[in-house]
Amino acid sequence: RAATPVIKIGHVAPVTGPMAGFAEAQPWVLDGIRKYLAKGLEIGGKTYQVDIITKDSQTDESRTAEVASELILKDKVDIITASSGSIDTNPTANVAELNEVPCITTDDPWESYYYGRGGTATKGFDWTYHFFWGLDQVLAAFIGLWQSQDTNKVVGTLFNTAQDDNSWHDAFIPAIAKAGFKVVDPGQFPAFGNDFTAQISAFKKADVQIITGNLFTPDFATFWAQSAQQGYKPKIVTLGKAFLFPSAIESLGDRGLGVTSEVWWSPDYPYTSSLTGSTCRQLVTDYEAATGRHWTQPIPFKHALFEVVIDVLKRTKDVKDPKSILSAIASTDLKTIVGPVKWSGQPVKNVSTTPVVAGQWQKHGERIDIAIVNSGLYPEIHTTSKLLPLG
Amino acid sequence: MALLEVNALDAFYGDFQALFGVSLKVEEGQIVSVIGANGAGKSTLLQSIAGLIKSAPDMIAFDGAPIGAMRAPQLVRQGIALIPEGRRLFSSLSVGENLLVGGQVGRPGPWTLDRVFDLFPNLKHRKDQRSTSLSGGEQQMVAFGRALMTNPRLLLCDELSLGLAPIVVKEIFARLPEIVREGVTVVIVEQDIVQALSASSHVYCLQEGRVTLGGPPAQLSREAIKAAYFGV
Amino acid sequence: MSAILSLQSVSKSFGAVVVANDLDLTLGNGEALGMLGPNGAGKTSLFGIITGTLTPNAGKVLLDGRDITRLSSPQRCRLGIARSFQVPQPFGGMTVFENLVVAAAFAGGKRESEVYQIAATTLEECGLGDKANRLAGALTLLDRKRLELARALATRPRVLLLDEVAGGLSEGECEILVALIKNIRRTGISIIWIEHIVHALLAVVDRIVVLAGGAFIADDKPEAAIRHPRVAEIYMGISADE
Amino acid sequence: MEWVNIIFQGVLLGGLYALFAAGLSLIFGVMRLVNIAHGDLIVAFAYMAYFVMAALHIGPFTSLAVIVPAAALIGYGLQRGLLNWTLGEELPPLLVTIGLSVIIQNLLLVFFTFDTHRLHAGDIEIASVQFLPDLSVGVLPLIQFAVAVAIIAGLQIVFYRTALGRAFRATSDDPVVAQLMGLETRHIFAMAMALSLAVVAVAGVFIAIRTDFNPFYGPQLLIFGFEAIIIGGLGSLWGTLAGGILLGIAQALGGQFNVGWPFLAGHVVFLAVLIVRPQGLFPKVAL
Amino acid sequence: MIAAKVQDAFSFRVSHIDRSSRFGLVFWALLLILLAAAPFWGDRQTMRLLGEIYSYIALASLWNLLAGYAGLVSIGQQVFVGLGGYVLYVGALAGGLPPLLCVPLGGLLCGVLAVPVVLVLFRLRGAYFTIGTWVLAEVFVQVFQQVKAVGGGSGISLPAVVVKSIAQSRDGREFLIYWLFLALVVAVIGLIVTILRTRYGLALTAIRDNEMAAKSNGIDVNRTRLIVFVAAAFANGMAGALIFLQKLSITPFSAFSINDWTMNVIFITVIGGIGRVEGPILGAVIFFVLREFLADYGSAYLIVLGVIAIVVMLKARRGLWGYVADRYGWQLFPLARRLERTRIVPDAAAAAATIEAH
Ligand SMILES: Nc1ncnc2c1ncn2[C@@H]1O[C@H](COP(=O)(O)OP(=O)(O)OP(=O)(O)O)[C@@H](O)[C@H]1O
Ligand SMILES: Nc1ncnc2c1ncn2[C@@H]1O[C@H](COP(=O)(O)OP(=O)(O)OP(=O)(O)O)[C@@H](O)[C@H]1O
Ligand SMILES: [Mg+2]
Ligand SMILES: [Mg+2]
Repeated sequence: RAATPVIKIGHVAPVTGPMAGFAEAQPWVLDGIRKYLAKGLEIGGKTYQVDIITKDSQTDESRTAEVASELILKDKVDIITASSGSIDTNPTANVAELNEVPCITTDDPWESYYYGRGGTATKGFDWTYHFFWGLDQVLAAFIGLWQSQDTNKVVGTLFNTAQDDNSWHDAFIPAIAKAGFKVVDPGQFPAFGNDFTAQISAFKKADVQIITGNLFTPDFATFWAQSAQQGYKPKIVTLGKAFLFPSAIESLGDRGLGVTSEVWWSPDYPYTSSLTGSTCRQLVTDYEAATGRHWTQPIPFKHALFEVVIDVLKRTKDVKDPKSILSAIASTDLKTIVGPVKWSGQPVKNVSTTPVVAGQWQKHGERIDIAIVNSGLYPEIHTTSKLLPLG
Repeated sequence: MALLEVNALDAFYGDFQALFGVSLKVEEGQIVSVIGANGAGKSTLLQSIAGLIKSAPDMIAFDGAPIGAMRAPQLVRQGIALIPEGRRLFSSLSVGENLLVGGQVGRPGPWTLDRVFDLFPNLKHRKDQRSTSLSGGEQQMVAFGRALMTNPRLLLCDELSLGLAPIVVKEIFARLPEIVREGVTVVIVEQDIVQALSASSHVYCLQEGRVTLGGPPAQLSREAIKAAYFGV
Repeated sequence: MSAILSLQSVSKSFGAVVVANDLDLTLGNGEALGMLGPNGAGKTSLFGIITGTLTPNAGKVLLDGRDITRLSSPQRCRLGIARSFQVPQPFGGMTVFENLVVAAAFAGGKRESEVYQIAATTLEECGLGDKANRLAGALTLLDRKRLELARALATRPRVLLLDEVAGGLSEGECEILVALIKNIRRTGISIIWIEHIVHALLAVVDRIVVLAGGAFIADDKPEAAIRHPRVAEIYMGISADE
Repeated sequence: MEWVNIIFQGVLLGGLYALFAAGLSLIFGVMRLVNIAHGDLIVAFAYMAYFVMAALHIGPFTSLAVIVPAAALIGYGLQRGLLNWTLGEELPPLLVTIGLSVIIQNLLLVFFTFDTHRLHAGDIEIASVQFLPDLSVGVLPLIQFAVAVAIIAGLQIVFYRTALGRAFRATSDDPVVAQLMGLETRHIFAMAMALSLAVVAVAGVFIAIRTDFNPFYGPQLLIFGFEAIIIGGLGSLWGTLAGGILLGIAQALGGQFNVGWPFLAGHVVFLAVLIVRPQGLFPKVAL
Repeated sequence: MIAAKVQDAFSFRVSHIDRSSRFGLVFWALLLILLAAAPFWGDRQTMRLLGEIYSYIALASLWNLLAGYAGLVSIGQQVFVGLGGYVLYVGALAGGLPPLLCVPLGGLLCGVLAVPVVLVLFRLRGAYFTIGTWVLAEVFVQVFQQVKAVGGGSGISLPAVVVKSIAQSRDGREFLIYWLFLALVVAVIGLIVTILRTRYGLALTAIRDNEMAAKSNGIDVNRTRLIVFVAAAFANGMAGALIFLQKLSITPFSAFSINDWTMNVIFITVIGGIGRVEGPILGAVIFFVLREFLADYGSAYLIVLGVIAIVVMLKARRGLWGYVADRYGWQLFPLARRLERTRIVPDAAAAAATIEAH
């Protein structure tokens, strides 16, 4: 009797390097997926053994391209996946496109993924698909948040020059202005700076009451301390990326309470896993029980990525034919733990968007958690608290 | 008891043997010279005594104690100083500081900064000058003074007169008795045989790593020395 | 005898130390000139000025009547000025032979075979033949001095500047060296030789200059120069009648 | 007024650069050892402070009482056990410290993950002094600057006025002859490294109060440290301070001109200084 | 004694080659044939891995030329790798040029740019030079982050169509790129061996050993170093263009990555043997073998690499190849310059010298 046929899924993520936090929960997530796949996957009446091969990109574009090529050329994976920032998603997708291997990625704002790879409004990609939220959605949530408060409507921006910051910057500035706010943009600056005097004095001069942008946490922490030293205090701080992880907020101490951020997902989301049937709340409880760590937002996305892949494989007619997998991807319509995934051509050919709202870090007893304070474009996601004043 | 006794000393550079069973004795208060052609092993001998090259413990005895296995800094504390071939001053230190480094081991004795300046008055004006800016002769004086500052009982001098104007050579050799009177025993390595013979009370001749001749200069004929020197 | 090299009104000082004060010097074509002077007089510094490693504060250096003051050391080397260093400066990581190949190759645009020819014969001349393939860094003092001389010769110089090549040599070795330098002389190379071993100098040179206090206090036939009263007093350390 | 503020902040930042350059400058001067792992050691000591603070429930400044001696011991051990064996040529110490740098970064990553940390000094972090109506300066940067100046003054005295300093310099010139003067060279080098890392520990704690750190934060600190040293001139600790301040001002002014340019402005000033004065502003030692 | 010897006559020849380098030549020739045929015996992954190894051998050999021979310890060579890469992307995307034409263009631009770079950096000595190169590389990182035309900090991607335009078939494209990498490494090593066999090779060693003496012996120190630096920049630029042709995306951080293009290269050179042509080749093989086994352990791999580099530096300063070569006198490239002399009978003295150089 012939051995069970094998399907190989490749996965690239930053296990080490500056983005390692995004892949921190990867072992736990994959553990769950592998358990699900332990008995094999039945496709078209035939049972396949499914191997997930992971590679560490070390948060380095070059390394990502290398390992992605290795997965494709050496391990000969049938489908390749990547997550956690454009450093991982873009080179992986590029290599897949060149080698004509189906590729699904997530956890990177789609504009960075799509335009960063040279996609245009009319011309997309053949082999590579992505699901995540986009900046318009984030902006809707952010602006909604600000409009609900009483401010002078002067917004100061803090954007780095790295990674996906260009797309953030270019999307934010006009959109904020269009919504009737005055924008004070001191310009983009390199990450991990240690002196924000120039920005602070610009904000002071223009009486900026709302700070927004996209920063690494250390940069914000430095900015925040120097603001205090130099006598500057805005009313609202709403940043991307900086406030993603609870550890980041903890390291800010009490002065980190009340900052607002995009929320990709929360235990209060109304979705369930297509694999395990687990609710969002359940996923968080399981994770925290198993690891003793505070849940983080990338966890469900990694789970959802494999939900999608497994769903695609199940629907594939001939799993050894890449084109067949590709058409299964294109026809995906799945309700995952992060929301529905469906490549319908909106906003562009290769992208399916997931919900994103605005949230605030609040302390309840000893535990800090992110509360949803503005639903943005997603009324089905309920706010869980109203906006509290900045710590 | 002799101050320094070298017993059947062998020395190696990797696989290459530079000294073969060299034995010699230096009595307290003597000036002993070691002569020999280039590459005979004179510097190697001095470096072995001073602890820069390690030997078996018993091969070298100082004041009766075996010191062959000791390292240079320990031996300086015991009173053995070496003026290395080629001066080798501390280039980023001033002249005065070079001398002070010599005094840093803190051995008691007659040699102080002022005594060294008395011996070489030239140096006094150059006290704060960078040592690299001195001429060769001036540098040799600093090297000499620096070794004296350790207040040695045994002073080993490698090629003292190298590159010095005749007047300086004369002067240094003229000072030797004075230094000996202060309680320093001196071993000099010299190319200038005439100078060496006239200054010392005992001479050893080295040839290709072996002692070929030894004795008070007066008892050695010029022919014997030549023979010992060149091996003819 | 026409001049091959000359210094015109050269001045040089290091802070308060004056090593040359409006100095003039002429080296005749084919001449062997000895230079004496107390330690620190500035003899080595003069070589530096001639070869271009030191820049004079004022004055000119002429080779064949051409002003070379602004030329770099490599350029001067290629014009035929070679020097040996007081403290030997071998290329320690290369073999003795390769040291000479460098000198022979870069001093003038020669073909490879010519370069090897020069290097090999110079090696023999200077008694380093059997050490050709040794690393220069591991040589004894005598051999390093020989190498200094050989390397200078391998540039096929017209003017050879020797800085204390006999220092540290035994009497016998010194005699050999003197014979060698005499041979070099015979080939028509002009020489300036700084040496504290006066008798070695006397055996070779035509003329001796004595540098002290930034000026030449004597410039004469060898025997006469060292008997010059000032020289006897401040350099030889003997009174005139001794 | 705005400019006064900018320059003032630049000067204070420069003090910080000088502080972490000082230890580097010291061993560079003494051993010609280009310690590529210096920045990573700063970060390592910041981690050490973090855990000491948590374990003993003390503040960052008190933790120095534990960290500084520990750092000195580590420095002594590191030099005697490893770096002493690399000295003599230019490349081995460079390459060994590159290796060390990679090892430290990844060990920190393995043990402490990529989470960023910061040392919390309490309210002093945000305390400020109002010098002029428009010039409000953080107390912490002022303290950092004062400490930097004091440490550099101390090092300068040790280096140029004491027997230990003379021994440092002599050993750096010629270790063999230093032995002939009775100096235990291995010990002397180890002392220099101990002193260097003691200073590094102070720098590490101050930096970790100012900004977050993570296992990969070291190289960035290192490049500023080197720039400060080289601008100032090798061997001169006051030069290092001046270099640090110049670098801080350049970055502040550059940032004011265009927020994208602070580091660039620092680098450009560094290169410009070197074009004009390759030996740095106040060199004490020829390279 | 010396005087007597002058009269003696010797015949001599200079040999570049000995038994080991004769063996070496055969070895390299066979290896080259084997590797050139890789498309016919290896699969895609093998070819890709070999291509990557070649690129690292090329980079490490160039670094070795600078640090091990010319005494120029640079930790800023990533500038040229990155620039080469950017030239390819800009040339192909904005200029619409064929990607393969952009490879030599990348080299050319780097070579040209190296001249002013060097004029600044050559004012620095020793460790200052090293730090200077690093700072200069950082300048590029900072500047490219601000240039929106090349995507700023986010960088740009090379669309698959551009790469596919290289050749009609997928095999054709992959073979061509593989052979280009092979040609690159052969050219780089060939260039280095050639330089070392000429007088300029000796000049480099002389400068490294003693700069003042080198000048006094007619060597124009700065010009010699300039030539080597510019040549290395040129080759680094070509390598960079080829490397980024494979990566499909470029950002200032990946382009000017000190870890990828300098630290790894230093590890390779150090472990293999600095100051030996064979060193980087051996080093790269070791580096990649380790990577194949350990890369999945992330940090552990880097820690092991660091430990190995340190141990090699402490126990075998000239690297693994240096250790072997010193021990057994091996040399796989004909680079020696041994003088072989035989005494000839006095009457034949006149026609003494014959030169025979291989
Ligand atoms: N560091 C070294 N490595 C290898 N061999 C050496 C080393 N130092 C000296 N030798 C060899 O040891 C032998 C003795 O050398 P040494 O320096 O002791 O001679 P010397 O009598 O002092 O000669 P010189 O008068 O030239 O100073 C020589 O053959 C020399 O080549
Ligand atoms: N770079 C320098 N900086 C300052 N002073 C210097 C420098 N070089 C030489 N000197 C000074 O110039 C004087 C002449 O030095 P030089 O080496 O030319 O003397 P010299 O005549 O060759 O002596 P010797 O016979 O001892 O070799 C010395 O007093 C020395 O202190
Ligand atoms: Mg000797
Ligand atoms: Mg001199």
